[in-house]
Amino acid sequence: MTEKKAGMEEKIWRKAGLTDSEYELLTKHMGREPNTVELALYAQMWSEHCGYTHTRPLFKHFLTTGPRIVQGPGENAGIVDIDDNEVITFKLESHNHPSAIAPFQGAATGVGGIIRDILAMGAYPIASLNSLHFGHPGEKGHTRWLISEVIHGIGEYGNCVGVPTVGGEVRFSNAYKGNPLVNAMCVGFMGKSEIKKAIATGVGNSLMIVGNLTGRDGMGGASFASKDLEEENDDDRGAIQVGDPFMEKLLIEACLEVFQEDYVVGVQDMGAAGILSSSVETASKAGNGVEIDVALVPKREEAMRPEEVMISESQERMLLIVKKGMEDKVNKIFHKWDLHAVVIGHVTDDGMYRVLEDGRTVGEVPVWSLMDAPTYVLEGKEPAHLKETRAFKNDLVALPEDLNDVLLKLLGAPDICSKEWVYRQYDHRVQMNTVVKPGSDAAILRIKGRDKGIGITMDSNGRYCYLNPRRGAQSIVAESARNQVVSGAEPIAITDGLNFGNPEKPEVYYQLEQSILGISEACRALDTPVIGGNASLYNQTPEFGAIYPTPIIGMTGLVKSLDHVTTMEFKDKDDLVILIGETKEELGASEYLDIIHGLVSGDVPELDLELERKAQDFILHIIREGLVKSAHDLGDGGLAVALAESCIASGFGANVFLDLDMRADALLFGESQTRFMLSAGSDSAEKIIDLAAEKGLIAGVIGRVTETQDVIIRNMDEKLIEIPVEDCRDAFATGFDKLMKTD
Amino acid sequence: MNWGVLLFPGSNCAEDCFHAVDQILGKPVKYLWHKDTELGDVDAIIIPGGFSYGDHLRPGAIAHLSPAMLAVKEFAAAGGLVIGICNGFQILTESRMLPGSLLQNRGLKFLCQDQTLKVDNPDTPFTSEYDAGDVVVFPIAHNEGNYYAAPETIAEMEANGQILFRYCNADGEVSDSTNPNGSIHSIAGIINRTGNVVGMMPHPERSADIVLGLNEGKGVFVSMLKHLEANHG
Amino acid sequence: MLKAIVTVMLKKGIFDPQGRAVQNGLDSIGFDKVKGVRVGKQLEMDLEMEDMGAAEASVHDMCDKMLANPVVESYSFEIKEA
Amino acid sequence: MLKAIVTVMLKKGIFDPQGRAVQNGLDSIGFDKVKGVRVGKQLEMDLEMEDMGAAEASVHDMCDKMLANPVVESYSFEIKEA
Ligand SMILES: Nc1ncnc2c1ncn2[C@@H]1O[C@H](COP(=O)(O)OP(=O)(O)O)[C@@H](O)[C@H]1O
Ligand SMILES: [Mg+2]
Repeated sequence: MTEKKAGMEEKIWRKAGLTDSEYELLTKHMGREPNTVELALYAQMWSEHCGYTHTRPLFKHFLTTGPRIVQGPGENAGIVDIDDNEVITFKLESHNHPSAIAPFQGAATGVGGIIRDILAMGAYPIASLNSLHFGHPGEKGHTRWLISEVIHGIGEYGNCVGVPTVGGEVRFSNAYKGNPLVNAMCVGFMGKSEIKKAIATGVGNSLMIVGNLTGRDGMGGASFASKDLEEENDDDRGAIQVGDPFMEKLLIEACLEVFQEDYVVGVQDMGAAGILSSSVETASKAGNGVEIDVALVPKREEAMRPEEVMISESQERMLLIVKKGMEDKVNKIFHKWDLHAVVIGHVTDDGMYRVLEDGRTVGEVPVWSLMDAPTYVLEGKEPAHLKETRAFKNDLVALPEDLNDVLLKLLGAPDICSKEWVYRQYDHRVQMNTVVKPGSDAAILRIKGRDKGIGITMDSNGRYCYLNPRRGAQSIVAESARNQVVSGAEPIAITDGLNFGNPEKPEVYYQLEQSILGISEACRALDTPVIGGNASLYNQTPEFGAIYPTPIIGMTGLVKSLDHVTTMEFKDKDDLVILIGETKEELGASEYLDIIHGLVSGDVPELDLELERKAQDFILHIIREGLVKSAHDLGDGGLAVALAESCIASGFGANVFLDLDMRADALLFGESQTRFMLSAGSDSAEKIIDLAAEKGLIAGVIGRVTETQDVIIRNMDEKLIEIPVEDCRDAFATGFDKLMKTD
Repeated sequence: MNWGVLLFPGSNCAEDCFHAVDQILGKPVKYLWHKDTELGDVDAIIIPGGFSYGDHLRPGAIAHLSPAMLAVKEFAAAGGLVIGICNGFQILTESRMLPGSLLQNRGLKFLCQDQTLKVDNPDTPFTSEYDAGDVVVFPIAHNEGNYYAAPETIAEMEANGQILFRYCNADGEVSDSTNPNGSIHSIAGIINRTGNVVGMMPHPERSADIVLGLNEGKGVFVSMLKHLEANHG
Repeated sequence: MLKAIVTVMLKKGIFDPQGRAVQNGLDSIGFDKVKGVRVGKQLEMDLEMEDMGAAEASVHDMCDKMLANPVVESYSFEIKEA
Repeated sequence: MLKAIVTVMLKKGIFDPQGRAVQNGLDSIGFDKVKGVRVGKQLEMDLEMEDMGAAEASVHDMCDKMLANPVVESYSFEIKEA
């Protein structure tokens, strides 16, 4: 008898995505078996997406505090101090699985979701960024459609909602063929006194739902995101949400107007697992209970079951915890914007999460138990491919005959070429704060009414992390910070997006753990605490396997004076070109190996985090001293690509003389870390070299900016590169077009 | 001299226009609300860019039926200065205050870029700060900026000097290849026959604050200001 | 209860870039017998009305005021029992 | 020569923000008897084909491959003599 019963129920909880031991645990918490509604609550809250079951234990490695950190992880977004009693708040979020199935809507709702996280902090959203990873489009077809739909979706949402999309990255590898990555980031600005929290304090206070009606959209999206992406599955179609940026714009206006008054004690956006997770989180933070009547929730569809209402992921909704008696005042403001604000429940003192339907209790569980998702610390195992790839030696590849051709190929390569095709579809100027628009190392926004600004970047390198998850992750943080300092910004903090395969596979778990350690180490060294993040696991398909381990770093920095804003393009002829940092004979993991030799192999270039810190401090110092006219970090494609980029963006050429005894390809295209290319007038250049020597940094004048429009690089009297800038520009500018050409 | 910025649900450049008048021109400005039937004491009205009503159906299709638009028509009929920028232009054509219509860009994509424009008619209250043939840079950011009007209408507008700006290249050449969106005759901005209502797709307000690297658009606001001041004595 | 189906198309003679793009797209995947593609909008709506004549007048009115822009678009509709 | 008219709509149950905006817009100018507005696409095309059956199969195929995204949209069509 009991055996039979267990057999039947096993199906129910397993179908909901819970393991046997999780089911046992929740019945222990409840002191009884759950009903369908209660089971749905646990299934959602204990999913990887909401409960961070595999990642939470690893977060302890992160540095999360610092003098500028006002709010670390734990709220909707972290907050950093940018002086003058002003703060910015930022976070990134993935929308990978929805984007794989319905790329336009998936990407659009990803943008909408992260904007609401920022709004929930009380901030005005001032900038969006996105990091996209796709398979190679190769021949026409599915991937190309995915790319253009994702970009279209991001553009439509961001443009309509009026938040400028100021930066990001697009990277390609067939590791993402079956499972593209779409991560969106948003930055908000506010006065320090305007900060809101996601907390349900004050017994008797009302829970109000504002914004869109609730339908069956995104049913089970949280648990959907915590599964492998199977072949197209009809059941998952309910997981498609449709975004309405117009509604979001109204929501922003109305919420910020309400926040001006003293009506609201807590705010939470409704993301994964909708009403449920937003209310559980706010209640848990306050140590309170809540009671919600699903009958009160304004709905778009008929006959919705209580658990459907609770976990629906209909977009453009927020939860407000409103002071008792202020409900009408709140509603009045929303009404002005043609929106509703409806009381759906209230805060209680019994610590229970109670779901009612027309006043009748249909589910009741302790709030703490929903927040207490079991976590898993697994045993990682080094992936087998690392033995082979680490064994790579430079002399396994032949030096190409025509280095000019190599440079042009790299400039046109998918990861390196201009992404103007993408960002010209994004309004990057609305709100009138964009000082440095997309196309440079970091986007820079001014803060109105002040002489300061912020730098924003988003970076990743799946190939690096595939070849060395720990050092690869370190390198990404270091690169992000380099992008900040060369732009004149002092790195402040990061948010991370952990995109990995199925963590239950020991090799993937290893990648996850090592990447987190790498991020953590670099953040400590560079003093950029982790103030928030997002995990997207189970990114794999039966056909293509797991994605590259892809941690994505969103970073912000502070530009103390807009005078410090520096861009990559050369400014004046006869300026001297300076290289800071050591060029080693490193080909491993490079874009060059991948594009020219078709090899994803070797080890990630060495990285000395202490030296990195010293070099970055130095760069920022000389920029602030006004010695630097242009600055660019050396990244994908190495020295030759960086030099060409600084020429392409300007009207000048460059004549460079090197004298290093090493393979020409390593010299030109190797990706040795901690290197910067600057230009400066000759007096300043002299000072820069002296100052660098004082700091013990390797620095040298390597050439001159020329009126003649050629990129010329010689090494020890041998001319390695000589190409008209126009040809470089053409290769760089048309790379993406070629990728997307339909015939 | 009061300026008004008309606010619709979904307008997202209203604050930018407000900023241009308030901070760049240093003149008094207030928001006007789409549900208002009286506009109060204003001397010039800016209908800002954005996505009024989400651009659902057609850009401007729902907004132009707002109560405030009747008041705007009355204001314009009495000779008041009205400028519609981007979505504001679309609203003005939908309301028939300006001829023609704005279709989807011929490239079928939203287009955001710093655009060179040629000043065609400097003899209006909106362009007096420029000389004929001046090449200026204003950003564009639109999906439906492809201006269309029937051939007779276009001929009439050309004859009346109703074209204010055309898309061109850095040398001021106007040709099909310098036309970003397919607009007929490369039209970027127009004025009504009585010379007091303007619609333009490019954003002069985004080209008014030198901190952002562009400020040639400021001339549009300065022209309007000078006209207002001259006429108020 | 009646149901109206309204179709709004760009007027003949006005270039329809979207139609062209769809046609090219279809052509590129082998549907080369497709020509003259035009893309418009279809709106479906319920009318809480009983009288067919009144409904027709009302839909005409909506089209003129809002659903179509007569400068560039033409419309047609059909009304039936829901 | 045949003519195909294809209608692509968001699937039932999938939220149609455009439909709602249009409905609210109509309501605000007095058309308050209009409910449940949904907005989709209509494509008109000429087919250089003679055989009705073949044309039908071909249009089905285009819809599946390009004109509609089966995850969110449904389609219907009608083919007639041009
Ligand atoms: N998806 C995108 N959205 C907006 N801007 C982008 C996107 N992808 C790339 N960009 C912009 O293009 C420029 C070059 O990007 P990338 O090659 O990744 O630079 P870096 O190596 O310096 O990080 C940056 O300014 C970046 O913000
Ligand atoms: Mg860079």
